[in-house]
Amino acid sequence: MSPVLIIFFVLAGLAVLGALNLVLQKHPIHSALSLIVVMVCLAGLYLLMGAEFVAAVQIIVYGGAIMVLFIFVIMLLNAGEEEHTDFSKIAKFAGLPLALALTASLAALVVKPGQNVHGATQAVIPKATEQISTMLFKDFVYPFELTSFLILVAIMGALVLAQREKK
Amino acid sequence: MIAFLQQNAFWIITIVKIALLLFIVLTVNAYLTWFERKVVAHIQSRWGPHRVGPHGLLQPAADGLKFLFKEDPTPLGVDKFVYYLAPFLALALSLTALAVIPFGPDPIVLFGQKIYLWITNPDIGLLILFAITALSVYGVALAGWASNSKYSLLGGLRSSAQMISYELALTMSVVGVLLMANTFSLTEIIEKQSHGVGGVGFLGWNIFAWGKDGLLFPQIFGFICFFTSAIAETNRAPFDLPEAESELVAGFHTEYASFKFAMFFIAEYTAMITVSCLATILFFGGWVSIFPDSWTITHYIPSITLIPFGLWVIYDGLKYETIFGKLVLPAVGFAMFAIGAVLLAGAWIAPLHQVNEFIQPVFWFTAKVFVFLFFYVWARGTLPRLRYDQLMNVGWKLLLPVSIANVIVTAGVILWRGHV
Amino acid sequence: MPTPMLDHLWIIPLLPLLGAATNGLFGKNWPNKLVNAVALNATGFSFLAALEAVREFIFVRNQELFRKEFFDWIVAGSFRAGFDLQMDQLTVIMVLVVTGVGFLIHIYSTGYMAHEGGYYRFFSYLNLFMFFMLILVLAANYVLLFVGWEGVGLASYLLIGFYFLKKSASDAGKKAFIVNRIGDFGFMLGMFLLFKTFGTLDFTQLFAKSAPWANEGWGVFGTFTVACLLLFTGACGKSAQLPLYVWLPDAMEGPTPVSALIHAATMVTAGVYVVVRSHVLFTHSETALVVVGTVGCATAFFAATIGLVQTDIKKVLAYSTVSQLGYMFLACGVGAFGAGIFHLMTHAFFKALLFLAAGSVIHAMGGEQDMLHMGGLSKKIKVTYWTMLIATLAIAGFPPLAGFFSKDSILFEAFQREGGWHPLYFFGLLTALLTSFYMFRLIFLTFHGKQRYDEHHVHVHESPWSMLGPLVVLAVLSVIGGWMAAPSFWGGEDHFTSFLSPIFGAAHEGALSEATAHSFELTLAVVAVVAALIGLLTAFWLYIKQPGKPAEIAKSLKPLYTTLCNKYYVDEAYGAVIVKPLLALSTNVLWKVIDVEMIDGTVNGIAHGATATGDITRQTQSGNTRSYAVWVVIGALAVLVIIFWPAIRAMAGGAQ
Amino acid sequence: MVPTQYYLLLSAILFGLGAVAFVFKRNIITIFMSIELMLNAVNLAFVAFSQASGKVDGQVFVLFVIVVAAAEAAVGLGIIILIQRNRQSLNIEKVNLLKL
Repeated sequence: MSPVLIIFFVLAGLAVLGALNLVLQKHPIHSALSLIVVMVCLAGLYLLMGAEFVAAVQIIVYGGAIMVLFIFVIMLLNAGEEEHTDFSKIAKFAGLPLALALTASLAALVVKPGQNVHGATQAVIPKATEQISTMLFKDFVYPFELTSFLILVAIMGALVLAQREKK
Repeated sequence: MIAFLQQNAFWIITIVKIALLLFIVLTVNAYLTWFERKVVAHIQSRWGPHRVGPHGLLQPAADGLKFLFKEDPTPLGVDKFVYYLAPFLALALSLTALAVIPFGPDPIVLFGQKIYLWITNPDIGLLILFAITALSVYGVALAGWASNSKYSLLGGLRSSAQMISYELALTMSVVGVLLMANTFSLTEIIEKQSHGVGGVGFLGWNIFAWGKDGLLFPQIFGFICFFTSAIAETNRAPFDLPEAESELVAGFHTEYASFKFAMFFIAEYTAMITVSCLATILFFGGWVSIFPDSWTITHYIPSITLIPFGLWVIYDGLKYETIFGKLVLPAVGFAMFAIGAVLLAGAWIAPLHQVNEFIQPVFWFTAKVFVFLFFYVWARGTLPRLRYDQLMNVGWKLLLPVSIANVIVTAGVILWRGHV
Repeated sequence: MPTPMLDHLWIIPLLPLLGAATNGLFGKNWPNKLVNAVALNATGFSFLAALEAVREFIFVRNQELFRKEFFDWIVAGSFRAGFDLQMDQLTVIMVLVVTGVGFLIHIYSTGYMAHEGGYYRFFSYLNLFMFFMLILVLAANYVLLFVGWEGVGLASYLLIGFYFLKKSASDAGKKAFIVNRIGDFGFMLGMFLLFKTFGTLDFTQLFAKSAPWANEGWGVFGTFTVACLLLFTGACGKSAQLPLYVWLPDAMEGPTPVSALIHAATMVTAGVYVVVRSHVLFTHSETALVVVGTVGCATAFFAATIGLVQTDIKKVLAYSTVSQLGYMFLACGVGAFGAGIFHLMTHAFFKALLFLAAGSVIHAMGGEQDMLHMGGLSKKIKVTYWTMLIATLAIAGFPPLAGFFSKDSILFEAFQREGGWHPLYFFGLLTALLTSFYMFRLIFLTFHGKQRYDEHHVHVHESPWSMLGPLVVLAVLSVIGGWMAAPSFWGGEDHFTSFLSPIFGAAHEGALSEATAHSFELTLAVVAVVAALIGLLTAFWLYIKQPGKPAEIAKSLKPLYTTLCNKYYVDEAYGAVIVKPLLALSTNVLWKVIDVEMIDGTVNGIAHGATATGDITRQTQSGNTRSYAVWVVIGALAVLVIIFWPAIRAMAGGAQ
Repeated sequence: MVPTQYYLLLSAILFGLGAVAFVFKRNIITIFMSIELMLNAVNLAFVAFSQASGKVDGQVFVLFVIVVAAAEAAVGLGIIILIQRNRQSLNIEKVNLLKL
């Protein structure tokens, strides 16, 4: 068992635990924290795969911005424990089995039986960050610019939504 | 046994380095508090601490003890887990940040092992630093939320909003440097700055940006934006709204006492140090010396500065009131003087020359960091705290646009100079 | 040589359309001046464009047929109906008449309609009419022509019912529309037959294909005969021939300029145009020609007789229009298409003039239309009087005015075509007599004799020059309009026919030799003039010398008189025979049974079904987002299964 | 090296857990978080594929996904704030005006 594999299993285990916790916790803050754990673990996995840049962005944007935003909103709205209502019968009875079925089928599909599980995978991509940047600013330049527009729109939308209309 | 050591040398060395670094940083933190109190006191024409030890030099130790032995109450109705998690988070993150900071270029060679002056030197050091800074919001925010108290909550809200806002400016202001350095690795960034035009060291720094590539766009604006938003990131005056004592008692750590409070404390000061280091590395050429390499004297400046300083300490000690001071200070002073003299001898003795070579960059690095730390304290001593809306205005309407403009101009200049 | 205008022939019809759209959409709150500007510019420039196009056609292309396909409109299998416009001698005349007279009448209308409501509406419709009329005359295939055909129908409907608050007006509009539909139905059938036979509806191809076919003699009902008769039905509808003329008199409910433009000068001549346009087909069928001729002649006489007793100034003109149209068909019937077109043109001039003058009179009388309440106006409104007099002389066929030449040539052709006995000719002659009689009756009743209206209520005033200007222009045209076709004995030569000859070719060469032809023509002309004179004198005698006479005559011939007054009870007959049963059928069967029971029933049934289904299915729409979430999950699962079905099967296989 | 399947499996599990949370949580914010979780799972798959294929396209797409997620968070949280303001509740089952 190579150290890399060990690290992988540790991180993966943490991630799954975090995800589970996200489901099980009653209070949004705790869910948020567990989600942060998941994200950090994923960042670690990215590092493990040699996707340093993505890892950093993952933490900076997801961990540092989005989740902070979530927590901020939770604090702002002072959201308490979630009430345990069960108005939706279908969710109450069929929800869990269906979701689990989805998980199972996904898992079954990604791990194809009969195929060599220890299949050779690429080593770390050299100079990934540089490649990403060239790709972003050459091949994907228009989508990239479009995303900036998207962000702009999102900002405006958030402003319009969240500000109290002045009397 | 030896074999084992040989095999796992890397791990062992790393662990030792970490321990050492922790020790140093914590000590520096402690004395930073002393320094801060002294400076602020003198700014306000007071004496500051001077009872515990000569010039109150043992004050930090006393404070430490106090922190340890104070009662540690946990308020009612707090969210226990988060309440305890917050300080750890804050401290851990701020200490982790130090791991990627390089303090000097050349390694010490011990037992055939090269020991570099950094714990790790990843290619994306800067990104990692920012990642950690980004995460460090949680400590404050969670603390504020978990304490189940209005003041804390407000403090937490403020800090999270503030940190998110200034993170943008912080990141953008650095992009200029990145454009010129073409890398995320801190050591490489420093290396890129070490070629001042005509061998004049400081011209090569990004703040002047007059390196071997000719004059690029000096990052003065970048630096100003960076340092301002860095102060805000570390919740220091004049941006210390999260702990604005006049409005929120003590903000997010109102409900924390004794050691948990100490953790926030240490975290804050460590963050200061990190930021100062970062400023040094990014804009002031890290360990690059001011003077041209060609001069012999350049290599001996640390030693040379040590000698008069030592002499001054001796003089100061001799006219100190307490017996203790009369004894200790001259001794310390003499030690300094002696070391300085011996090292200076290195000009004629080869191995000592090596030592000088080794010390010099570290000296410059620490010197610059010290300047920034002083700046922190100075700002705190002089500037009034901003109002919240002012804070937001500065962050969004001033720093962010300026830093973006800085990026654009820098990029333009680089393109124009054709050093892409 | 470049022919820019021809290459962009579509501009000519487009301009009025733009005018119509602009006025119709935005004109509501515009000042009249602005509306005028739009409408007049639209038509005026269209006229100029037409002139330029004609110039290019004559001098650049040396009168060879110009034809251009601008874009495909309908393409289905072998069938193609494109937006194809063409320009040949016939089109030249039509386009010039339409745009020219149309423009004049637009100018006139600005004065006439000045105080009417719905000013913008009126001009919008008028422009619309111009557009469709131009499409009609420029079209290069029957389908596009039919578009224009229907379009002018629509425009005329809108304009007849312009005062839609007046019931009689809106009724008249409907009547016109419906009667036209009957004709249009025939027209469509004709087109279908033609397409079935020749596989195309494009003029050039169609005529080329039909040329080699054998002629169908008298009494033979072959393809050509049937097709032509069907087309002629349409023409009857549009051009108000027996038995479909009934709508035209009622159409006088519309504003007078409309009557002048649509129901005298242009639209009603569309029928003639179509017949002439498809003369190649008609000449193939003896029977069709005879029918056309007979119907035309009959209508001419018939309408004239009715015209004798009308007292409404516009009605008189309406019937005279009908009878003149009869003349044109008569000409076509005897194969003198050129003459027909010639009369069409001259008639456009003097009949438009008559209507406009009548309009001016009505305007002067403050809306009074009954001639019996007029009289002695000649002093008061000189310009109108003189212009109208000229027009009357023209229509009555006094040399050297336009009417004389055209009518004379028709009669001559008629005479010369038929061997042996000459019923058509004689009826034509008789009609000419009647025409001049009732026209001068109109003149005398209106302008001479003692005034029969109340000075104090009506104060007569000459119309503004915006109305008189067109009158003068048209007067000039109706004087000189005929000279281009001055018959040879007159010393002139027939430019007109020679100009049209490329189209009709040797459609009709005289059965007589040149010399005899001359003498004949001369004598016939003299006879015609004499007839006209008789009519004039009779009118003079009856209405100036002894104003009491007419009443006595009417009394003595009571039955005849009443019949005439009631227009032979045609409307009543139609009402009894067609309208009533139809109404009964529609109300009792179509409406009460089919529409209400079946159609509405079905529709409502479907609606109720939908509601019921909704009631059931909306249970899923619980409004609870978590349920929706579950649905999403189900969907995702389904997608997975569908996409990876092979893999799943493989797995299942692998399991066993 | 870690085989790609492991990563994919992990991502599948995370996604599934995200779905479970999506169905089971009542608090709008938490549901929103579960969506983020699913996005993260997808990202993981992306990166894993990119590493397996030795091309960085996957990572680029991850960046795009992150950007979109950020935008989505901004707007979504705005909406959530509105909901809380208007209905004084974050329980998604009480936000059911869409019902017929």
